[in-house]
Amino acid sequence: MVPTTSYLALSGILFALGMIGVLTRRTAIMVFLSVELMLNAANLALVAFARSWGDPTGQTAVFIVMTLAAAEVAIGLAIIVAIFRKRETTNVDDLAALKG
Amino acid sequence: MNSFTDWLPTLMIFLPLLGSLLLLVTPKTFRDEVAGFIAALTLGAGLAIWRGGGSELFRWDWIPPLGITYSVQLGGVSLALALVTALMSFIAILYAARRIPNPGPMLSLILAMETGLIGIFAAQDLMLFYVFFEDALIPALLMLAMYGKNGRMAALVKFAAYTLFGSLLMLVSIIGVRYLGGSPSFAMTDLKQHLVTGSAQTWLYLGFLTAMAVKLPLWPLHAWLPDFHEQNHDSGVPDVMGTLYKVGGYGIFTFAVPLFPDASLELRPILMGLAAFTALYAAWIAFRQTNWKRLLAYAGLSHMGFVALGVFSLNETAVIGAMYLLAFQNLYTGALFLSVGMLQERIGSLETRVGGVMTQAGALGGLTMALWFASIAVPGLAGFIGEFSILLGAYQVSPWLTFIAGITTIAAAAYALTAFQHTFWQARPAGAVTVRDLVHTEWLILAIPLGLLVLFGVYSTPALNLMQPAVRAVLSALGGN
Amino acid sequence: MPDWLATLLISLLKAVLVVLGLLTTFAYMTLIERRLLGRMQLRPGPNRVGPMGLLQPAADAIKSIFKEDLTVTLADKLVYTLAPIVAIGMALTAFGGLPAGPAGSLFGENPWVYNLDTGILALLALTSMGVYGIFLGGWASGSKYPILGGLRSSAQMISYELGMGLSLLGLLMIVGTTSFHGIVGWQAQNGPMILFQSLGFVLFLISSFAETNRTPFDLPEAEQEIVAGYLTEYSAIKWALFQMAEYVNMITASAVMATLFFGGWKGPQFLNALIPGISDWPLIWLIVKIAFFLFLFIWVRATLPRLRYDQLMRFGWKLVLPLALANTMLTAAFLAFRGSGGLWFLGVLSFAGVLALLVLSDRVRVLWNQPSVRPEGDIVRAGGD
Amino acid sequence: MLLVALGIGIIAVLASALLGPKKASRTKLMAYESGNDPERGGVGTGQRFPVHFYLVAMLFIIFDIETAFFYPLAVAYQKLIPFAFFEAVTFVLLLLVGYVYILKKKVLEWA
Amino acid sequence: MLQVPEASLTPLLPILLVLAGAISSTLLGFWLSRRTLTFINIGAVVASALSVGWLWNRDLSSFGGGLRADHAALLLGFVILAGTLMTLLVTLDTAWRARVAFPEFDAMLMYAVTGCLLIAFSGDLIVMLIGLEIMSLSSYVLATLQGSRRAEESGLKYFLLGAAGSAVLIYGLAFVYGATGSLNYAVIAEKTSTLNPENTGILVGGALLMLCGFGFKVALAPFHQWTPDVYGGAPTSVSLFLSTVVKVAAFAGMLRVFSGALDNAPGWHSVLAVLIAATLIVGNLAALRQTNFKRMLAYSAVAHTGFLGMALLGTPAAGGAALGYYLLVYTLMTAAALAIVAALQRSEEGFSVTDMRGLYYRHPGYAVALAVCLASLAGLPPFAGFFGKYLVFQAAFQNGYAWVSVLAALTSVAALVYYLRPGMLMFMPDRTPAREYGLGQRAPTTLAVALGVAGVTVLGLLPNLWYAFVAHPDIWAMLAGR
Repeated sequence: MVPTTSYLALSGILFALGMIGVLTRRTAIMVFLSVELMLNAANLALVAFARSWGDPTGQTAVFIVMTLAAAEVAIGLAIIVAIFRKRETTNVDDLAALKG
Repeated sequence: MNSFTDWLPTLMIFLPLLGSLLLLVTPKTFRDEVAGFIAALTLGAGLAIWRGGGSELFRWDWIPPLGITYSVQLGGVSLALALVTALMSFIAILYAARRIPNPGPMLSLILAMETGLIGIFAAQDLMLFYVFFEDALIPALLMLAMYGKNGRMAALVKFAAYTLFGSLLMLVSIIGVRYLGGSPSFAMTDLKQHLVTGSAQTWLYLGFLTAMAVKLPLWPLHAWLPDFHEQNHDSGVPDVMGTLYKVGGYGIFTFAVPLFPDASLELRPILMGLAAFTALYAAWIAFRQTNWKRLLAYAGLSHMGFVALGVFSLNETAVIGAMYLLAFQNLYTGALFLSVGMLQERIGSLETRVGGVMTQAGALGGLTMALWFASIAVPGLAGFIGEFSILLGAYQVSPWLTFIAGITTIAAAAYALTAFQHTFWQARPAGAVTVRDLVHTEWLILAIPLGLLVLFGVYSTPALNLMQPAVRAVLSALGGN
Repeated sequence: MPDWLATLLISLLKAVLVVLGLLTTFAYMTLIERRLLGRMQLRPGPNRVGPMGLLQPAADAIKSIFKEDLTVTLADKLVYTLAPIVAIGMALTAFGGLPAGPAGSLFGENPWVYNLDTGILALLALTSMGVYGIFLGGWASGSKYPILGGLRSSAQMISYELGMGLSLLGLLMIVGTTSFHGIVGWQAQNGPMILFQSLGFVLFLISSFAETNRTPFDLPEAEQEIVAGYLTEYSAIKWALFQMAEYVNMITASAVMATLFFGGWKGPQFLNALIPGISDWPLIWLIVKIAFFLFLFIWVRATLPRLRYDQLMRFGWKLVLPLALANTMLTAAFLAFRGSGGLWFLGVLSFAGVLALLVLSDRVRVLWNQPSVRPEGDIVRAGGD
Repeated sequence: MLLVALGIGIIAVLASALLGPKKASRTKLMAYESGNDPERGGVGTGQRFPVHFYLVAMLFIIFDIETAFFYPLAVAYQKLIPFAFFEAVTFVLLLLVGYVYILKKKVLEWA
Repeated sequence: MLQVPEASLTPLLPILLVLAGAISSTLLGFWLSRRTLTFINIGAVVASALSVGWLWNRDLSSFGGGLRADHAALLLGFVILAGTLMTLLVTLDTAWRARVAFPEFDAMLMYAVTGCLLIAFSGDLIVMLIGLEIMSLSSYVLATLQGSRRAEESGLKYFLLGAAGSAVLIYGLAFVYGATGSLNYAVIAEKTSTLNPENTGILVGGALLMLCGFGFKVALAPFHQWTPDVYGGAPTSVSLFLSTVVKVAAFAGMLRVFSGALDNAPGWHSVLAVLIAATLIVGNLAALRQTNFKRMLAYSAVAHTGFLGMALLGTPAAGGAALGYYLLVYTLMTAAALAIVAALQRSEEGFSVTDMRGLYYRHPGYAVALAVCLASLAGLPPFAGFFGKYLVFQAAFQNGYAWVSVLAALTSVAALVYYLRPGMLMFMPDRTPAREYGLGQRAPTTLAVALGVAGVTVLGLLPNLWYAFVAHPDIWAMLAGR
């Protein structure tokens, strides 16, 4: 039986990767994917904790989080597509209409 | 507790505010009359209180969960100052009504500000004091904004920033005073029971002092004053209110000293030094001014230096003198501002270098000169009693500083007389406009303050009787000295 | 030899067995299909290679291996190669969870490769992974038609996946477990599920046709519209792998239907009266049922014309999805309020539903047959075709 | 199982890669476009897909999640009667709101 | 283990009413005009506010404590509803000009409000999370809905940062769960006091992560970068909504989680103090440089985040009361100010500060109202903003964060300056032609503004009208439930 800590380590790595992605990637899609990665890291942690405490609350939480992730995907894609169809870029740096 | 006299202070405070709101709906035709009437009524209420020998403490729990009370009392010093405020507001309204083209907003602002000022003097609760303190600010700002000159924005920002900087620190220390002292409420009566002790007191005192030093004003924090006066409307009406708004001395006397006795004793030398320096420095600057308003501003600053000196010295005579001076300098400084306004109306400039006005407008010149004499503390006028007793008292505390301050009186004579002489005597430049002399209300506007100055200059007992017990009460808390 | 190693090896062995079995089935499936179609269309069909063309599949296999394997210049090499592997991998894996007989009936081993409590979920998950194969394949080909084909087929598959998933809910409510064994066991006691969930079954059947891209839903390969869809740029073995995946999916679908609705690997119970224990013979029953469904697939292919794309989508979204939901709620309501009554009445209701659909088919058709609005301007054209 | 399955695929691909002939030519490696030279399209060249596919994808996500929610309820259903029934009804009703909305929005019209 | 949860819907009444409004505008939008829908929604909001009043003092809870209609929830809910009402009133006038006048707008608005209320009523991290996400997702849509270039960009920025924020928050949530083994506030609260070291470590980590996540939502520096762009880029009525209702809800969440569940968890107080200090400095100083009034308000919203956050530094009793009071006041004054901007602006950029010169002589009513709002925002008595500031200063001061109070005092001098400039410009007479939308003065907006100004003034003169409700200490002692 794999100890909880290793799960946590993994989820920590995932989260870190996601964070780095959010901070460094410039195209909206990639940032977005990194966010999803972070969410999954959170899910992993939740499941691991749920197992170590041996109660299902954590798993239900995962369920909810998955839903949230899906909803975020839907809305995020909608926004990104909307922008992408207007102009060819989704590079965050190119969105310069609001500087000041 | 429900007798009419207990309500008088409240009435006196809020009557002007009601008036100013009333003015918003009154038709233009008799707006001036309404304003004057309200102001007169307020003054009447004040006099009624005086006849009743001051009012009892009126207390009502305003915000129980916060321990903020509405407790007001007009008696002693506060009553004197309130009376002067009411009077000067009345006079300001008189002049504004005839001088300013569309006086509507100005009149209501004057009244609104009067509420704030009287409130400041009447408040016996720190939070209440703070509230009124800030209330008075808003009309002052609006006057400057609506009637000021081109450079007003800078002046506004300076003025407001200085005031707020001080008062917010004061707010923090007000909170501190209550919670470190563990008082149930912000009412002075409670706070005096639970004094903060130790070094905390000093810090709180400093916080409090910043606000008051801005409003005194005291030397490093005075920079807003000249701009404020210079940018205000030429008629000098806002300046009158501005002068009345210099409540720092009073604040320190009524709140700071009783609440921070040790700290005020501890810091006394430094503060007296600052005060004396302010007095001298201001006089020196005033000497080099060529603009009447700036001149008056610095003159006022110099007087405030005196007041501060008196208050900080914590000596009975000096404090009484300080309060006396504080009250009456409002009269003559205000009146002088108005006279400058009249001058400007006639010759269209605030220069102190136009000559020969005296030849054509004798009355204006004469009255102005008399007021100047009051300002430079010529014996027989109210100013003298104030300054003299300040010096007298302060001398017992620290002779040297007193000596420095003493020099100021001479400097004052210098700047006042030169400026006056340049403007009123000397040769009239060729082709200058002819100057009308005073006309109907203007006489009153200048004569009433002068009359009072003379009256209290020679027969100062009633005022002294009014102030002495209050001052004694405050200072006794310090164990005298 | 430690027994974890033993179990590992054994399951590996079984896996290989299953895979080989599936592949042979696929190989001959192609042959059988072509022959049957030939018969149905009054033509011989392939009969050259070997007796009755029995060696045809081998020939095909060898050819497809030795054929040149093109990779279009614009293609994304890695994904292009990966796509068919994913497709076939998922297809094969999906099958492994299905039990083919009672525990220990396969030479003392269990006739299934892996056994999950969440069998159905796993199966659905794996089959839907197949979409990746198709979409990636289309996308990576770096050419127009494959992309369109890939998009279309993925859109189609995900759309019908909903119907598929929802149509099983009623069944799950009745059985109360998602493990195939549980379901098979339940059916052994209470009779095959088709009796109670005929509506669900119909929906599932339709959905699985769409899922496996078979006629009448074989839009991805609609030659006259988009050449060979996502397969356009594929050749040789990769192409063959896709084909393989499709057929394996068919087999799996048949097996699933057999397991979920027709009692799985158990035979009909009443036969036990004649020959005791016949219904527990391993493999036989499952294979029979699978064969039947495969025949059904072919039969339908020979019978029905292909839908238009917009009709297909509307059919999925406007008919299958709501019906599946309705079926679910029907079952739910029944279970909630049946009191102590048996399930047979639910069966009647459900069957009545099917009949109603058939009777009202003309009314129902308008839902999906024609677009209910004329496209005004910016309404996006179907699938870019 | 998964290993084996994937193994098969990989082996097959490798086999053909080894055994199959390699006679590439430009035309042969050109994307199929009924014989014309291919224009832009395909990987990375930013070909636009009809937005309808995005819509389908999003709808799928939403409804699939809903299915995912329904499965546990279905499995536990008989233990939670009648509470579960009302749960299901509420759930489906809320779902129908969305369904009706997309229906009226003509999202489901592939015309 | 499968026990049927007790699902009484009574405590959810306010939420359900709002949700009904949302659904109705989703569906009826195909048949009714958007204006009618807005009126329906206004009705729903008012009804929900009434139901809040009805639930008062009943202290119901549902779903095993997952949803609790206790006093705190009701108070916060009332604030949220007030903000919503003003938003709806404003949109009645400005939605057309902002090109967002379609049913989805109202629907999304109401969904967002549903989420906000869920947060306020949450008794459990999951419910809080759901509410938070409903709120955020709808707000992303709201910010984008206009379809203009600016709106879309602001929407994208908002979405990306917000999503990242939620991710961090959820990760923190996972850790809190890991440390305490429960998601229920009450259980967490009781567990936090008795923890073994490594669990404490996990808890602190989780708390800090959640702090960052909430930091994104309420725009605490350094997580505030999206705020000015979004508030500045979205349609003004939306900015109004985001900067009042959404922020209130986010603070409600923080109040529940930090002052409630994690109150005796170590570590986060000091970090929060630092964040707040940063926010105060950044927000105020940045606002000083703004030339566009709308952007300035955006930055002032950031600055106010700092002030509001100070309440969380206080003890739950003092801090909760302070926050409860300040949030309402903040909503009223910000909403009123932005309502005036929305009414008078020519384009969605709002107008520059210099354009406001002489406003008093063109729109005396709005000018005076705006002046009142600005004075209140600047914290000048006798307007309610002053007591709000006072309360939070006091809360922080009492709990030993005097330095934050002093810093706040100093920064609010800067604040005064940037509120003062427009406030005074309005009263400076000028001869140049008007630069704002002439026909802006419409009844509903005026009503909203009147609400705001009246509220600010009355609450300033008699704070007890509202403070008496929020001041009760044991309201906030039971934030986490028992």
